[in-house]
Amino acid sequence: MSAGPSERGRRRLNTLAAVPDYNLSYFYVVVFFGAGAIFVAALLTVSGLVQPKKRTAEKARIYESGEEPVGPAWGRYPIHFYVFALLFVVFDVEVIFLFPWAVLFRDLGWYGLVEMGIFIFILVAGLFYAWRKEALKWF
Amino acid sequence: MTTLVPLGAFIALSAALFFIGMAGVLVRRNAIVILMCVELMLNATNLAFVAFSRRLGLLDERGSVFVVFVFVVAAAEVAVGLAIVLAAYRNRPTVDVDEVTEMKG
Amino acid sequence: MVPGPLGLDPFVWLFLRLLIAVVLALVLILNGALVLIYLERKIQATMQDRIGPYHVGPFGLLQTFADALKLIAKEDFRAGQTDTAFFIAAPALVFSPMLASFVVIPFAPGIVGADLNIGLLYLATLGSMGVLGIVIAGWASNNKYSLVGGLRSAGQLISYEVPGILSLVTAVLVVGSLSMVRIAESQPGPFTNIFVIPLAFVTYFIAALAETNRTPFDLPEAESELVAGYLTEYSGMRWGTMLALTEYGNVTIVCAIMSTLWFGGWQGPGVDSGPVTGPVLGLLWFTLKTYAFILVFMWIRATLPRLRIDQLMSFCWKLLIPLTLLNLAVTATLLIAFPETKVPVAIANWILLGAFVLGLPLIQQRRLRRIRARLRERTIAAAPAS
Amino acid sequence: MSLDLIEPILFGLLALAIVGAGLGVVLAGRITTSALLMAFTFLNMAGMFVLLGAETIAAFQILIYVGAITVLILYGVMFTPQGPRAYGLFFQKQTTVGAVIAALAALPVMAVAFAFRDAGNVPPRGGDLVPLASSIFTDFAFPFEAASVLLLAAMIGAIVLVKRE
Repeated sequence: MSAGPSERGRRRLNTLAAVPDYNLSYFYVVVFFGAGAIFVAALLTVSGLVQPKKRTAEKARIYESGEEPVGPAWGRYPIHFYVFALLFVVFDVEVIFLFPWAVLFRDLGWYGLVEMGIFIFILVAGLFYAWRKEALKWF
Repeated sequence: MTTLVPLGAFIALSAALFFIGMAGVLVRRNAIVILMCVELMLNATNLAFVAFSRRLGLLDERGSVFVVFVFVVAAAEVAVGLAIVLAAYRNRPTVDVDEVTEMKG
Repeated sequence: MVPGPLGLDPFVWLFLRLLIAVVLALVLILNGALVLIYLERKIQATMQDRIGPYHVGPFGLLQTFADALKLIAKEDFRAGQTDTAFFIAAPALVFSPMLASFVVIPFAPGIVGADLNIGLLYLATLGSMGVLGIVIAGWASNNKYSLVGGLRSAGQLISYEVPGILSLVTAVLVVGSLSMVRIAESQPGPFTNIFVIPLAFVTYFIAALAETNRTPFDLPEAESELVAGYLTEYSGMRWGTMLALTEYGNVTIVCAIMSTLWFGGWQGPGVDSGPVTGPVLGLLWFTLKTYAFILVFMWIRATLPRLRIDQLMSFCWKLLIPLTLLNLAVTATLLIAFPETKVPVAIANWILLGAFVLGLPLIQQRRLRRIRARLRERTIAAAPAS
Repeated sequence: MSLDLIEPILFGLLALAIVGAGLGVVLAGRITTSALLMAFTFLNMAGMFVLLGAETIAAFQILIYVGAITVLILYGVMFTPQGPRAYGLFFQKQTTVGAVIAALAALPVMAVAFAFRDAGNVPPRGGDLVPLASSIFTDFAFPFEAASVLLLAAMIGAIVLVKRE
């Protein structure tokens, strides 16, 4: 990643001036995040100024297709949903190793390939175990 | 050239967050909040690792490598910790660590 | 610091450029939503032999504009038993990551918000943040439909994130960089990545359909079974932000990623022609490629029925993830074995793609036969009792 | 006018957000508020990593902590609903003792923390992906493989716990 942009790319950088600096790049990211929140807030405020406000008891009730809601929704739910979240976390952790490896794998060569192969094989064994235990079933 | 934040400030912030997390673990009785506080403590150590790795100039990127392994441990810890909480909750619908006493001898 | 054009002071140019970038991104999203919703309705109508919107403006062109005005003027009430902080935070939580994704998209040569070193990783990261907003929206509503919708949605989004990211990693293997600008620059000729790794493209396409809640993966908001899933309690402009703006924004982003990674982004004839015509042509190619994918998304919506939740999950975990992992392993091995040429990778990938496309009906047939056999056994076992 | 002070200002804002949200996690009465504030702390911590020049670590932080662990914890919150309870019941009997111990331990550490000085040669910002990768896959190859075994153990353990009838 240390090599500079190509000759063609460098010429373009001079024409329209991409952000050159590390700090400034992330400053952009932060500003975009803030702008998103501010935009949503502004849109809702404008909407709030022009909309009618007639609150009735009916409107304040939870909508469940016309039925009377029975109790809060925050009840007990079957926990096999949890297995998928769990598997996802494990594969997400795999991803944080995959990205650095993918950038450098030409230099690491067969050595890196075997390392990553073993790593993925062990995780796939876990996936296979979950499959055998019927944990991948969504009822 | 921009002014740099001194290393000490990062370490102090890391320590502050670590002790906030520790206080949470000692003070709260909801098992899930305790797990959250453990995550805060792990995150505080991550900040210290990255700060030392970037600013001390002794360890090049190795401090950051350690952080990656801390991520692995944190993910595994939360996965198993929550599974234990859920399994205990199934026996008795509570997440209060004072009330879960079945493991006592 | 780089001096700005027309001899502007660098410091002023810095903030001016940032302001322009933010405003452009917002205009793009708003405009995109207006145009895309109109296109979607017209295309659906054409495919279903209807006329679609035609009252407001010529060819009904102003219909979505009128709809937007209506949404703004509509009361967005909040039911009494909702979780206040979560309910208000959710729209911003899904909108902000989507907006921030536009920072790294290279629209044309030299036109990019900020060329981050880790551009693609950054996009994957922001994609994973969107889940949080949806789970929180589902939870905050205190509505059974919303909660089930939120849970399902979280299950679907996090599951399909895995094959999506694995396909992206496969593309990174071929390109060797995470910077979006570098990825676009690395595919100058007519032989773009689509010819090298078509299977990764297909798997990413499927995952992208699921990530953006598009048919056939639109279970989280399945109108006919879950009312509107996690959106049930949202009304007025809150609903408009969460669904219309964010969904079409996300569709635009995944289509932009696809055209950059596999079709060379702004690359096309004439992008080298000059300092002004080059970027303009680049922007044109990029827009054409991106909109082509969006049209395919709409075509799919008009064609395919919705999947069931268990089919959705088992398709992801039992087929898509093993397949992407296999593709990743094969691609990496061949790239190391033949570092000079990409031809073996391309051959292997086309073979795998053929196997996937031809094998899918076979697997489906076997599954159906097994299920039917099981059902027959059950009816035979139950017959004597009746 | 220039951008000289932007780093200290950003550090101050992020530090304030981290400490505030961290305290919020500990003190909030509603568990959902705690979870949201925890995600907020993680997000700000990612900003802190960016400030230190470790952009890859920051991205991983959001990917793992905000995208995965927070979702997992929200699942945990959803599956263990609690009846309405008094705020005080959320705290243990030894609350004061715990708080005092934490505060006493914190004071000397905080005092020592400021003694650390920079080594002078600050590495360039960003671009830490390649050095990170070369460290993991050469010097730390064994811990890397051990990590996969740890993940496998976690996966199997959690599935057994959850699937138990």
